Amino acid sequence: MNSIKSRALELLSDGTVKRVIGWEKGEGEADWSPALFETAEEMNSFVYGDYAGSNLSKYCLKFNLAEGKTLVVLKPCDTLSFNQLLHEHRLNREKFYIIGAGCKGMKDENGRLLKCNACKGKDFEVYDEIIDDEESRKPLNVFDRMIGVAELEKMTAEERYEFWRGELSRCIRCNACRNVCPACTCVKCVFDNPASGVQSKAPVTDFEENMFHIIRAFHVAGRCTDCGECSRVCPQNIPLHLLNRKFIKDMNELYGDHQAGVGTEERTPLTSYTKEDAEPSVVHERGNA
Amino acid sequence: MRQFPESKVLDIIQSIPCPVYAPVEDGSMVVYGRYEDGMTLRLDKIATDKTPKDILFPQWENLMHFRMEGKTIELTEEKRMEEDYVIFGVRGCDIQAFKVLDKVFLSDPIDTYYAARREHGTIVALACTSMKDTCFCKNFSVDPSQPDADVVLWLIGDDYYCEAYTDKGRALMEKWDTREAEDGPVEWIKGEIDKKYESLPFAHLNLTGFDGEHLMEKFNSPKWKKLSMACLGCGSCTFACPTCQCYDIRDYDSGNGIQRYRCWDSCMYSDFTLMAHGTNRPTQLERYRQRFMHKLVYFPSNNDGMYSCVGCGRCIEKCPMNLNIVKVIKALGEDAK
Amino acid sequence: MQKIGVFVCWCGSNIAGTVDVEAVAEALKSVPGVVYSVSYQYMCSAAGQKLITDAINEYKLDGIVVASCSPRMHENTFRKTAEAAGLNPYMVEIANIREQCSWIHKDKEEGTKKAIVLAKAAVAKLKNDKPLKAGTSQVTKRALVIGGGIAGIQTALDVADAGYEVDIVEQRPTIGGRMAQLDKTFPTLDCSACILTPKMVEASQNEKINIISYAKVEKVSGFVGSFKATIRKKARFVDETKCTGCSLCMQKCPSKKGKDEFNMNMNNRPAIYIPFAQAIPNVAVIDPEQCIKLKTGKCGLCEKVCAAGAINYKMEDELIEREYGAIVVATGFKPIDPSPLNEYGYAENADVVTSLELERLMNAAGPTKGTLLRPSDGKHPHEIVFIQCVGSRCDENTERGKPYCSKICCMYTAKHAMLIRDKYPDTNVHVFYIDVRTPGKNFDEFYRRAVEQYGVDYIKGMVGKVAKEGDKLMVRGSDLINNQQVEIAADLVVLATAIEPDPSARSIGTMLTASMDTNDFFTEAHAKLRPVESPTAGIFLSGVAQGPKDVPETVAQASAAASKVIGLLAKDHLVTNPCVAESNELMCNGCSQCEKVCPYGAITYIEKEVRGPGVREVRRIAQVNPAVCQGCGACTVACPSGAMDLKGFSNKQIMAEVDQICL
Amino acid sequence: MSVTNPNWKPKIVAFCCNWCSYAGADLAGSGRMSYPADVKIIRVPCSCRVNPMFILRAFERGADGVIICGCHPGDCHYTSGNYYARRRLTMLFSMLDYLGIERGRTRVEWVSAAEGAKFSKTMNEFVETITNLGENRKLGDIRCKKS
Repeated sequence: MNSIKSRALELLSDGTVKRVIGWEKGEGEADWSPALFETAEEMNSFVYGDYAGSNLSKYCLKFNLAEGKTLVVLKPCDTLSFNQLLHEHRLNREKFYIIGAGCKGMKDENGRLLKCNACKGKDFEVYDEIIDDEESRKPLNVFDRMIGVAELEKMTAEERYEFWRGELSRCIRCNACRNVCPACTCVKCVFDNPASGVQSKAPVTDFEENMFHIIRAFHVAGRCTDCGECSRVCPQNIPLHLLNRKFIKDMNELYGDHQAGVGTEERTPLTSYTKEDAEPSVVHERGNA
Repeated sequence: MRQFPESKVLDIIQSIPCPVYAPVEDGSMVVYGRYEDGMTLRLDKIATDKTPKDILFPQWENLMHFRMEGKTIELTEEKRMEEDYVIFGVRGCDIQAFKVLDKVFLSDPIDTYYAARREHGTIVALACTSMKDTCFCKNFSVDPSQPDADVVLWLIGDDYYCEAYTDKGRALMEKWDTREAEDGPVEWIKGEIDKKYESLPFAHLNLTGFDGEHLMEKFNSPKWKKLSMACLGCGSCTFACPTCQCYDIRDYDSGNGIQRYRCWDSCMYSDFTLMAHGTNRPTQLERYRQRFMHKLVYFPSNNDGMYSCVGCGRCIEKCPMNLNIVKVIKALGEDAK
Repeated sequence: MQKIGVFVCWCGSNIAGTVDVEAVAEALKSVPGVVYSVSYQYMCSAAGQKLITDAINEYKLDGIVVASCSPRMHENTFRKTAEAAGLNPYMVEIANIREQCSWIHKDKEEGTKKAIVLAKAAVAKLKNDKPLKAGTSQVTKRALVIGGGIAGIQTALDVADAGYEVDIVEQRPTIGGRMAQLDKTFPTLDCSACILTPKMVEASQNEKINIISYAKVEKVSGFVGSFKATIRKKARFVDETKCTGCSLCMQKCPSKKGKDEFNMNMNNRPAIYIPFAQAIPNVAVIDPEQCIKLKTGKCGLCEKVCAAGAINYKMEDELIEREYGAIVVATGFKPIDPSPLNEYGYAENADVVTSLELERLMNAAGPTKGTLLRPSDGKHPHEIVFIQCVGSRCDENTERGKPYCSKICCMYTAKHAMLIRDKYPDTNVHVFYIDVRTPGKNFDEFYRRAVEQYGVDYIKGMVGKVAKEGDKLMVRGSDLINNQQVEIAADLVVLATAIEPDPSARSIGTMLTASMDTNDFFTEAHAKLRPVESPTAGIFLSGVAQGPKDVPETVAQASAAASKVIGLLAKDHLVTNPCVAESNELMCNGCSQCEKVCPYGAITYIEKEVRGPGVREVRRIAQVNPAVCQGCGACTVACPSGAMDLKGFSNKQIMAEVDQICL
Repeated sequence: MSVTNPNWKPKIVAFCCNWCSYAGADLAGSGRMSYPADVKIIRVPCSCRVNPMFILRAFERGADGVIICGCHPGDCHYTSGNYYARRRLTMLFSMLDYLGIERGRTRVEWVSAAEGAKFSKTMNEFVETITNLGENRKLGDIRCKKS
């Protein structure tokens, strides 16, 4: 979509925005990186298209305090993350010019991205203008995103244990999942903080692997938009989204449907309650043991 | 020169009387693991997902243990490696990486944990008869056709050709069931490897100017800002890198005693070498610059021109945002001017 | 390294009986940081406290652990001891080795081991303690009394006597409560109204007392010393300042179908009414459910006859917001509805009445003008059966009634029996009972008089069935003493129904965050030592709201609560709890998660330049108002970065305890 | 699967809120309503103070079971603390279950200050459950196992 590029260039040139966050193409077909463009000349290498899979919302944090406005190109699902960051007062809406970019489903060298198979639709939650086309408005063929979680739930506890040990034991604690996550925006993560008492730098034991991933999932529970970046970036191919989706599934079932990043309600399922909520024992009473 | 059929490689490995570490499958990945019956050997894998660095310098290892008994302290040092072992099927780039690690850990003061492992290991290398587009090892004085190891293997047709170059290597190979071979095929395949390398996209990068002389020029380049923007500050590249050798030493207090261990650290992390006053690399730009300046400028200027990149291409594959050292070399190198 | 002292209490044999206290003291000596460890018979005694004071001075201790009874018992005692010795009072930790160890374990070895673990955990926590300094907050010198029965009236009078303003909020149109409905009181048989109404008048005339009747407390926020209450004063449709209480309107009102609540709904009253002659305020009220004018817009008779011009059909509820330093809960009780206990046939038979209904049937201002007539046909009853413990002392698992003893029924039944036998000697009175409980001054003498002088027939046993046969009620029960079934053909059956907290108590408890027991009685801060205080600071308990009691006990408790209120209001400032949340601005994201879960609105956000190692930028950060924060800790878990922590129960302190316990 | 150590005794951490459950535990004590010494209580102001990290920490350090006790829903001394705790702990327990950790190692029970008997009964039950489940192998840190 060349029009995104020309529109961004226009806004950069007329001074509406000071900089643009978009994508730049490298050597190979699928070698696209998020990139910063500050001059019209730099904009020559701006691209948008099939390999623009990364969620640029998180980069906005870097420019929240920067001088002037920042233009950011967001796909429909990325706007959920951006909006969630607005809910959490982590971003100043006034500092950003959002081009909502139409999306036909993104891919990498191995084909359609896993996260796009669970596309949450083509609506933009927050934007200044939308640039899309007929094709990108068509809904994607998706499957029920909770299938993976449901399959695990059907297993026995022992099978689940073996499954997750197999997956999590590969974790090298590179922190890619955390660092890419638009919900993980702590200025100091508890796992990096020597004063927190739970700081850890390497998954030395099974426990440390479990601890990191359980707590990370818990900390983003209710705030995670299910953008799928964690699984996409994991160099060890751990299906981390299955942890976050478990919380999403549980919260939807127990506390009513909630999609983080939608609307203006700032409360999440974990910062609200009803007097009739299920007791924690519900967890132990349902399904397979 | 000796040779044995490719189909016999498992027999050879199983005949080795000490632990053998080799590229094996672990789920969807290939890592250097201790070979056991039933594992899937993947000698064909170029740039394994985890590097053989893990064997010499594991992601974490215990150094010592303290124990308080009442108000007295008892200290036990962790044992150094005492058992011989073999690393099998290592590629030239990863062997070059061992040399980089040696520069760090075997120069004074010697790291005795590392030294013991290095001493007890025998390295069986495998020449790269196939390559990936991400390979660029020759830029860093690596010869993929003739790795510098105790034993080198070449896969030619259905046979492995092998040659021992050290006493350790000869002692190991002595027990293998091999037969005499001609030198000719190996010489031929070396030529083929060279030719194949020439066709790679990053075969020849211009490294002119990546030296101590141009340190400040590189350091002050305005390009770092754009280069580093997309960096998430995760440690994927450092953990996938065969030469990254930074570590942290930490204590784990179990209540029954304190385990002092070291684990990999990453210059990409915001809490890397954190000091009382904070950090001297406050943003990702400085951290990103540090990693590449170290590999391409600081390390060679302190180590007779030896780069601490070996061109294995893993960072190209692993970076979630498609950043890598090649982009840095191209952006900051002479060609970009 | 800190210098820590450990003090292990024997509590006589309470702890020393099942815990080898000397072994505990000895074991703690080897804990790094502990420089002194000792055991003593009674650590809370003057001598025990001196032992602590001396050790603090001699060993220059930085903190102390007292292994003793529950911190709920003596934490404050030992904090004061420490403070007197110059130690920060928050450098004190209690290891609960009595309630949670010696009292529940029989095996001495096991008890000793556990006590050592608990003491070590306390040391581990103490090592992470920081000296805390309590702040101060203002005290609003006004009390709120919720409920205008005898309990509320007495509390209000006493507080007002000490010179403080009191507001009484009463849900009914008049104060007086249940006591106003009683005919006579035991064991003196004096007229209830004769002793209550002067108090009511006194309250209404006391200029420090402001009676807000026909009103309810709708919302309470704040904390001890500065509560803010919103009170909804329901529309009476009669101007309180104008109405003279002449009752002419009552006579003229054409709608006479309202049930007279004061007479237990046994007769009707007009739509505009004054509950009873001595009501305070003596002001009419219109029942909007019954008033023809309010329902149809036609009528307006009362307005026409009212010389004072007090009627106002357009009156609306009024919301009053006021600040209080203390709140007294005097919400009282109601008798349970015995209908579900169908063996007594209460729902089907008009002549099965409750004791409170009987009070009204015997009262001169009651529906029968004081002549005892049975409700069904207005005939005089000659055989009366009283049934005790209806809905009291029930098996907790059957849910048929209350597990507790309602305490007053034995005595009022004796009173009723005696009064009936005295006034109507031709009437036979039988009482079925489980036990007769008479623990009170002159109570047993009173009961014996009923049996011996008045010939009341007490039958030990329960009633199985009350069934109507003709115009008689056949009461079948067992006589356990004579070991036989008995059947009495009664004209009237009186049920001594259990009493339960007023239905408004539950919502008031929630509003005040004052804890309640499973029966909705308010819980006292300590069953023995703090019987008139709620565990929630600034909330006091008066009367049956706390548990069943008779009039003198209620009055005694009401005065006790008043003295506690006076003690509080006499202070200009209160020392606030320093164990409150605190946000570390270097780690705070300003993400607002903490604010969402704070029940007190204690967290606000500011844009602030944050300066720390390598950091200097303007950020949105959370700030906790320490005077408003109550220290629940909800925010600390909502905070993902751990920037929000709770002083006195910090992450590090709790994790140190966990570590030690799991060792 | 695991060899049962005959000397094994369960380690149980009970987080009790100061206002209801801790007082309930005290009442169990005053009433001499016994429960096994394997239960050790940690006093917290409110069940909402219990960070999932504390629970994991306990398992890390060798606890075999963790129980959290608070005021009955509706009775929280701080009005809403236990409502938040209820959701948080439901989520945590669900996640532990999802990771294949045995159900029953975690429990929440609402115990009022008046329910000494319930406290004692709950602890007896919980100790029995944990004893039947045996040692916590799945969620411990091997470094904390006593050699």
